[in-house]
Amino acid sequence: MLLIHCPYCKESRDQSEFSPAGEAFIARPKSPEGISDEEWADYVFYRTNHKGNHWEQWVHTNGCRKYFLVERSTISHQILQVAPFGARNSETEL
Amino acid sequence: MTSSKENLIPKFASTFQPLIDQEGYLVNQSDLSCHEVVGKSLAILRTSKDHEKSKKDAKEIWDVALPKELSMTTNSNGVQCLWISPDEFWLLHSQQQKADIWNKIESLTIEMSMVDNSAAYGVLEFNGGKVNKLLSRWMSYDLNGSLNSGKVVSTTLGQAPVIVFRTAEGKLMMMVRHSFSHYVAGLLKDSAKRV
Amino acid sequence: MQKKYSWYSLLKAGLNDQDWDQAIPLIQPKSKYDVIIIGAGGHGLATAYYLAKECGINNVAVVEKGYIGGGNTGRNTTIIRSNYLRDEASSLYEHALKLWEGISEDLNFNVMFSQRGVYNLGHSLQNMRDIERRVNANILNGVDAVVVDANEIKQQIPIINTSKNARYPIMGASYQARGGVARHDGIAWGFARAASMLGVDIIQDCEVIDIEVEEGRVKGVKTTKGEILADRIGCVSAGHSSVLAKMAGLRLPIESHPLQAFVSEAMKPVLHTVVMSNAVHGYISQSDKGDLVIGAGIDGYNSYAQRGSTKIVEHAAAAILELFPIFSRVRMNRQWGGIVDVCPDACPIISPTKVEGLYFNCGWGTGGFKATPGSGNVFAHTIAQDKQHPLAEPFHINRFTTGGLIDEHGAAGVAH
Amino acid sequence: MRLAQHPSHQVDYSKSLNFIFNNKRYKGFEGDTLASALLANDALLFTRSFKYGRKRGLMTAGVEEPNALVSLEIGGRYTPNLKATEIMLYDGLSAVSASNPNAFDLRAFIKPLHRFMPAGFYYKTFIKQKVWAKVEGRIRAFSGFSKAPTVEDVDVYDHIFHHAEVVVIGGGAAGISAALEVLNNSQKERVILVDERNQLGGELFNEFSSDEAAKTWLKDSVNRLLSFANEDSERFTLLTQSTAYAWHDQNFIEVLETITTAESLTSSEPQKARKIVHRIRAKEVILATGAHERPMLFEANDLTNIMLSQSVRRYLHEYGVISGKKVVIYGNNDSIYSTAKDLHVNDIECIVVDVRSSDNPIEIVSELKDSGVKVLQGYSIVKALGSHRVKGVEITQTKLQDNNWQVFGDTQTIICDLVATSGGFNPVVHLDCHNGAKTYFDEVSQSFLPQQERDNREVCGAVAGAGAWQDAIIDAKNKAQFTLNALGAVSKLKQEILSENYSNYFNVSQFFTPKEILNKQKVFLDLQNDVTTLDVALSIREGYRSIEHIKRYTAMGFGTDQGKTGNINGIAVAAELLEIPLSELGTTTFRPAYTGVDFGAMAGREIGDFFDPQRYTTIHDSHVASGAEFEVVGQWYRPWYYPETGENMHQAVHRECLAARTSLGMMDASTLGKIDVQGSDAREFLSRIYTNAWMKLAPGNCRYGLMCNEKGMIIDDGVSTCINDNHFIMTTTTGGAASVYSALEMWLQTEWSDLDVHLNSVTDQYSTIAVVGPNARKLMKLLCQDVDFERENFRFMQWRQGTVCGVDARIMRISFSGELAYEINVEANYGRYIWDQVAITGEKWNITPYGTESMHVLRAEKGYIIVGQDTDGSMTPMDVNMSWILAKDKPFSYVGRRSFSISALSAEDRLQLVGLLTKDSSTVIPEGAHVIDNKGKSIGYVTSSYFSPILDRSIAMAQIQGGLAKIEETVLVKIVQKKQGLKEIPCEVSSSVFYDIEGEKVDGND
Ligand SMILES: Cc1cc2nc3c(=O)[nH]c(=O)nc-3n(C[C@H](O)[C@H](O)[C@H](O)COP(=O)(O)OP(=O)(O)OC[C@H]3O[C@@H](n4cnc5c(N)ncnc54)[C@H](O)[C@@H]3O)c2cc1C
Ligand SMILES: NC(=O)c1ccc[n+]([C@@H]2O[C@H](COP(=O)([O-])OP(=O)(O)OC[C@H]3O[C@@H](n4cnc5c(N)ncnc54)[C@H](O)[C@@H]3O)[C@@H](O)[C@H]2O)c1
Ligand SMILES: Cc1cc2nc3c(=O)[nH]c(=O)nc-3n(C[C@H](O)[C@H](O)[C@H](O)COP(=O)(O)O)c2cc1C
Ligand SMILES: [Zn+2]
Repeated sequence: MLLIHCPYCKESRDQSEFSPAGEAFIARPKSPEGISDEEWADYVFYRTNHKGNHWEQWVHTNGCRKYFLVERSTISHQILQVAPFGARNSETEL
Repeated sequence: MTSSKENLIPKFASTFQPLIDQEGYLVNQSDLSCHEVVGKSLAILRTSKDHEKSKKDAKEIWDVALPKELSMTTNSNGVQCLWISPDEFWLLHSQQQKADIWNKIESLTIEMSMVDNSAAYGVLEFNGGKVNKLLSRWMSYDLNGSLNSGKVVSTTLGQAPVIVFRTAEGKLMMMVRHSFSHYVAGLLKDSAKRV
Repeated sequence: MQKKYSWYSLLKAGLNDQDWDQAIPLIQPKSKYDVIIIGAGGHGLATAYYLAKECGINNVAVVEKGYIGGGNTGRNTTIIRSNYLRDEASSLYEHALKLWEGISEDLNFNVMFSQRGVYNLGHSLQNMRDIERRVNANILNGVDAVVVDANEIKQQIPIINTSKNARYPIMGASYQARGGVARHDGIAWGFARAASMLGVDIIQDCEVIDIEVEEGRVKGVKTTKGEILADRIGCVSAGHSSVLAKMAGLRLPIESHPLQAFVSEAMKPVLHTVVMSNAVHGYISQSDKGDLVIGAGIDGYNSYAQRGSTKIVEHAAAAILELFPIFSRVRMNRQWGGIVDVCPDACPIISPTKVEGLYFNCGWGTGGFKATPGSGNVFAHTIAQDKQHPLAEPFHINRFTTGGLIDEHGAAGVAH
Repeated sequence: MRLAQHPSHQVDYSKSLNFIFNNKRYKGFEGDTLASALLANDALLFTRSFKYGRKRGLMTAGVEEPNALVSLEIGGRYTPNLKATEIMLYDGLSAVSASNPNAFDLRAFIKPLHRFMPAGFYYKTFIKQKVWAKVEGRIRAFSGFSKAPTVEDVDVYDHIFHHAEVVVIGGGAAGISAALEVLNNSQKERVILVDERNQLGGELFNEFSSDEAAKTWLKDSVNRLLSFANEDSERFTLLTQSTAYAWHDQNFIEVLETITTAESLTSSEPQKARKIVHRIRAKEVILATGAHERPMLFEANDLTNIMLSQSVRRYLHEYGVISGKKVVIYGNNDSIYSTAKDLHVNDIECIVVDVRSSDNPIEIVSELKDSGVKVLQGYSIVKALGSHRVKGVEITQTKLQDNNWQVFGDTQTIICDLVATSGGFNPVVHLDCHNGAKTYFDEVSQSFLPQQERDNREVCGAVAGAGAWQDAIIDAKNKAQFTLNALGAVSKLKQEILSENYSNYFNVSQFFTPKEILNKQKVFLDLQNDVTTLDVALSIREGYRSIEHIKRYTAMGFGTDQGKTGNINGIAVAAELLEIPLSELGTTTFRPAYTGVDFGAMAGREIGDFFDPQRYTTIHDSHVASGAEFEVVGQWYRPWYYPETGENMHQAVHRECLAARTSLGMMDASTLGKIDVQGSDAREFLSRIYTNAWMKLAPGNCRYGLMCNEKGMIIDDGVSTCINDNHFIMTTTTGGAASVYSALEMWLQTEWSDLDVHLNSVTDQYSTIAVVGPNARKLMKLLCQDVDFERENFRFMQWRQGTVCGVDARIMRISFSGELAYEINVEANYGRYIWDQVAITGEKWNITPYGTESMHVLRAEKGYIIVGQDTDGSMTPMDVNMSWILAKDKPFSYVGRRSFSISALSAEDRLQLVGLLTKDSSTVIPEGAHVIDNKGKSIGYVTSSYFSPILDRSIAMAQIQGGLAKIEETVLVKIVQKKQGLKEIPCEVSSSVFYDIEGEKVDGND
């Protein structure tokens, strides 16, 4: 059971209050009609699925209901950092 | 043919009405009680992007200051304002105030959103030395260490989403979704047998 | 040449203390093979076996980063059935089930395939509609299936709770009599032994750390035991598929999630069939050793850790007690997790890729054990002929671009 | 045999208890375990072994016990597979061996065949599927230990959450010392100490006879702990009989506390929990779990009364019990001398056999020799004698040369009736490894020790390799200082000095694994699974060389003891045979549960009614009063139908449907999800979410919308109401409410944070009562006077604010039945009142409450879909013939739209939703039946099928490949299940609208 720090509640809470919401930084294409089927499929279905440090989205379902970003190791389950949504848009950004 | 209906007095049933005893208790035993608080109304305020403006509007309508994370404020009329999320605040006020307040809201042009959710939640009050013992059977939150007076927390009781806040030492309030009231009452009564 | 297993060989061994041959010989990799299979789970080993046996390609290496069968093959609840909803899926799984029925003999290795029947329970009206739909589809496809009601279930499984007052009362079930369970390790070892008898090199403790691609063609792999070359490479690495794809510069429509299971302490036989409930997330059978083998639901987050959240396991225990209240005082002995490769439409990918000579067989998610022989079989043909085996055609990776999803979710729910 | 009472004894000789074991009566004392009490009664045989049917007795005194499995009690308290060593005795206890040692056992009888049944036997036999199918059942009959329970558990189980700054696992010298150090040096930090035994002290009682200081220290320390527990209960929690069984991510530790005492087991008071799972979230963990002893290997080392040396000591010291008169103590480390000393002090004859040579004289050896104990150094036991109970041992000389043990010289026989062995110690690292930490092999102590560095945890005492109890205490204090420092409670670390031979206090020699012994028959590694050294050797020869393969091929460590005594020896044997160091081979994976956890305890109270929340509308009690049958939708209990006396479902539904079609029906629609959408971009938001247009919907109006996911598949539908330009109320399906709400939040927060929109769930705020039927307007006029209900003033798909029976209401004129219908939304607290008023007022039109079943029929007559029944996550709006709901000219590419242009989504042979009319109007097709083509292949299936009372015929909806192009064609529905009566039903493909095709009914009659 993970212990997750919610950047909005500013408190660590049990995993049972949260729901995982998939890989982070998958932006909806700005003009879906303007891109190829491959690009659309990439957005809808394809994932990087990192082994190692992985940015993902969680939502504090039974708390403040905010979505936020978590960098977590998919090997050790250690949480390296959390960030409010929009605080960053890619893995490498500081 | 119309008058018959107009003379009716609507029957209000509180959230826990079918589940409480005659004094309003769900649980009433030594050093542990839980009763329903009736007569409360709930308004949900979602602030607009312009948080400062919302703060002012809130002050004007409710005469409350918006609280910081996981805390609450109370105004002189006893309106309690609970922090739920950075842009969401719950205002607990008495049923008598409700009509006035909503009239006022409708007369103002505000950018934030306001929703009356009074019937959606029931309010329980817990008293006694064994409250944490009871609740820790169903809540992962650190009741002893972190739920101090004035603190507001949304979390779960079993699988039901609830809001808990401590208004004073030894006194804890809990807000429960109407549809979960049977479930929550069931859990509390069952566990109370063993604390 | 290795010896055949038989009563005679057993007797001889017992009398003379004669050594058995190495079922899985210890082998150092050669520098080049015709085909390299990455991942010695059941699927990878089956692929190698059928390449050698049916496709005439014996110069094959299976490279495995740990020990063979140590991935999901060695940690699953071993439920085998073929009563899938969609024609594409049920044909593939039925192909596998037919192979299961002859596999011990074919491999000369008893994988203890036990056709004790599988119940998929329904707990709501919609569950029952879905079950009817699926069973009817199965029968039309020549797959044995039948809908049974709560009374019939109670007759067959007297210890099950069919009370109408249960939180999720059992309304009925689909039943596949030919379904069952098998020995998880057995299938890996059986394929490994049979494949190595046909000349396949099975190389353990050999992790692929890079896939070498030159001008859009695959060239070989770098491993912890050095470079190994091959013109054709099949990735059959389940939970690690995305990692391998990345080595070749590809991405997959796959996420790796923890899936957990646990066993009880061994008891005298009391449950003689397999019972699954997607609605309450519990799957149970009793192994030939006597332990109850119980599968839980999947965790929602990504992980490569082979462990998951306790709440999921505890929920599974509760679900099992809803179905079998008499197990309340039975104790959980051991709990573990695997890394399952989940595809958006709950169907596998058996497919060539944009890199010439590189094939993937993955995405079996929570339900690929049952497919092991079938998957290896169609994948071997796909690699050997560089052309989708007819049964594999619908499982081409292109379906995510063309929209031809198979969407087994629809009525079959979780695909254990 | 029982000794005179001594201060170290944990049994109370003044309180005797009666119990039954294998149908025989015995006496024991309070404080006994079942094991100690039986030993005291000289009842030594506990079981038959798993594979060979060998008679076995106790090997240990603790949770590591592999043999002594019993079942306890009968009926609702029957419990299988308990270890006799973990059962505290109580009066009236009754237990039965898992496998009766005294019964005839075929497995033992076929002894000559054992050599033909090596590890992997079954892989090599019964290879024909047909043969296997025949024999499997018979083989199965031999499997398993105790019988399964047959009746429901009468006890209950609790879960309790805790939060602590420090959790100390293990209450031996080290754990006690660590807990005290933390408590003494901090102010607020909360500490929890758990120990699986019923007394604190761990192995310390063993020191009492020789060391007064140990006794004093324990007494003082326990008293101090108890005073913390009593005076500062918020800060310190002491849990005994509590096993930490799992350590999960981020220091989430699960502890199983056994509450049951004799009283609660036998009393009928059901309230008290039998066991409690404490779920502890700890900031810091101190692991002080001690060490398990490992046995020595020799032939027939499984005979009864061959025990671990420390266990013999425990029986002696804690229970005053000894099961032999002449004892051989055998091992490879100094601890055997302590055992010898203790036995000798108690006048029990003993001989020490030490595999180590006498090269390095030890003090205690000469001391013992002086006192008359025979000590043989440089000797080893090669074989135990006796048929089931040990009668003697054969020993030979032995020496260590070039790191290889050698056995040489003639054998001698020593007569004895008890053998106590010690092959060194296995630190209890199990928990530490549950979430990924590794062990390392420590050559000095010849053991696998916990990973050295790890965040937020310390290890101390025997688990960290400390030997002497004094060292364990110091080590614990030192480690507790680190913990305090990590918590910020102390800044300057106090560290005391440990003795020099701290980690090899017992001078354990390297594993005693001479080939001569390993090659013998019946040298057991795992007693529970009957795994011998030969099995390991065979496994390796056959190519199963990894320790994980060895485990799986031989089943070593698979049992209820999870190899606590045998695994490490097994690894040593494998390493010896493979000629690689132990460190290279490593251990198998340690997994929860450290010791068994009852399923009931895992589930806690989340069973039965609490398995999943049951959600009710506020009208529920009225439905119950009306005798409704319920259907569970999501977590909601919705009325399914309202049978009147003697009616079955079909009759009730028939009556309900006709009422709604011809006069008046009413339905509780409160469970539909309701989401309040506010903000200046509310319209824009709805336009992006729904497939149709929302920009022009005027206040006072409602509109139906269809929602897709990005794959282009329908996920939900519902009616949304425009309150004003910035305010809408959306409804969703009952089952979809939560997922739709979170999807909407997801879009707003993660993609469209620029939109000014706020969502609030108001599902519970409103009760919704649908009034349906041609007489609905008349009824509404009676119920509500401040709304103009005239047809042209309050049209279909409009809403009005009004007062219904004195209650504020939002009245919507929408219809899911095609009839004139209104939905009254009131604050939920008035829901039941309004429902009852509607029912009373509607009596004159014979208003009839109807449930979900009739709702389904009514909507099907009109061809309205139910998302999830007529669609299944793979249907587009086009597939359900609803292309009309796809806005063509919305500037924003709404969710799912892009996917519609993917080729496969417009393929002609997609499944499409159509109507089906059976040629024989009385035949109702079973739902889920398939439509076939002329080759007999499925081309689709029936999603909904009913008998329509108003049409007096059957109707159905089906998904058929290219169905929309097949309208008016005849197709066959094939019934393929025997019990439904194999047949083919000819049907005409039709539009899915069956009733009131022109839509004239929706205005009702005036
Ligand atoms: C708890 C659980 C329960 C399940 N229950 C069922 C069930 O009841 N019925 C059912 O049909 N299915 C079930 N499944 C699913 C099933 O186990 C899998 O779908 C199936 O076993 C996959 O087989 P595989 O051979 O593809 O993968 P695996 O057995 O996982 O083999 C993949 C191999 O690839 C290796 N590998 C990975 N990366 C590399 C690399 N870089 N280099 C070399 N080797 C590498 C891995 O070490 C592994 O051995 C369950 C799964 C789990 C986890
Ligand atoms: N390792 C050695 O070399 C060795 C060998 C024999 C005896 N000793 C003796 O052991 C003592 C050392 O003290 P110590 O405190 O480290 O060990 P200990 O064995 O005295 O105490 C450990 C305690 O932890 C409990 N425990 C273990 N796992 C548990 C779990 N998962 N949940 C709950 N409880 C659990 C055990 O039942 C035991 O009571 C000294 O008396 C020393 O003489 C050490
Ligand atoms: C079908 C099945 C039955 C199992 N039965 C047992 C068992 O009786 N005892 C046991 O200790 N482990 C049993 N295991 C679990 C394995 O010990 C092991 O936990 C699992 O294969 C995962 O490997 P790992 O724990 O080494 O990561 C079983 C596993 C499977 C797949
Ligand atoms: Zn939060």
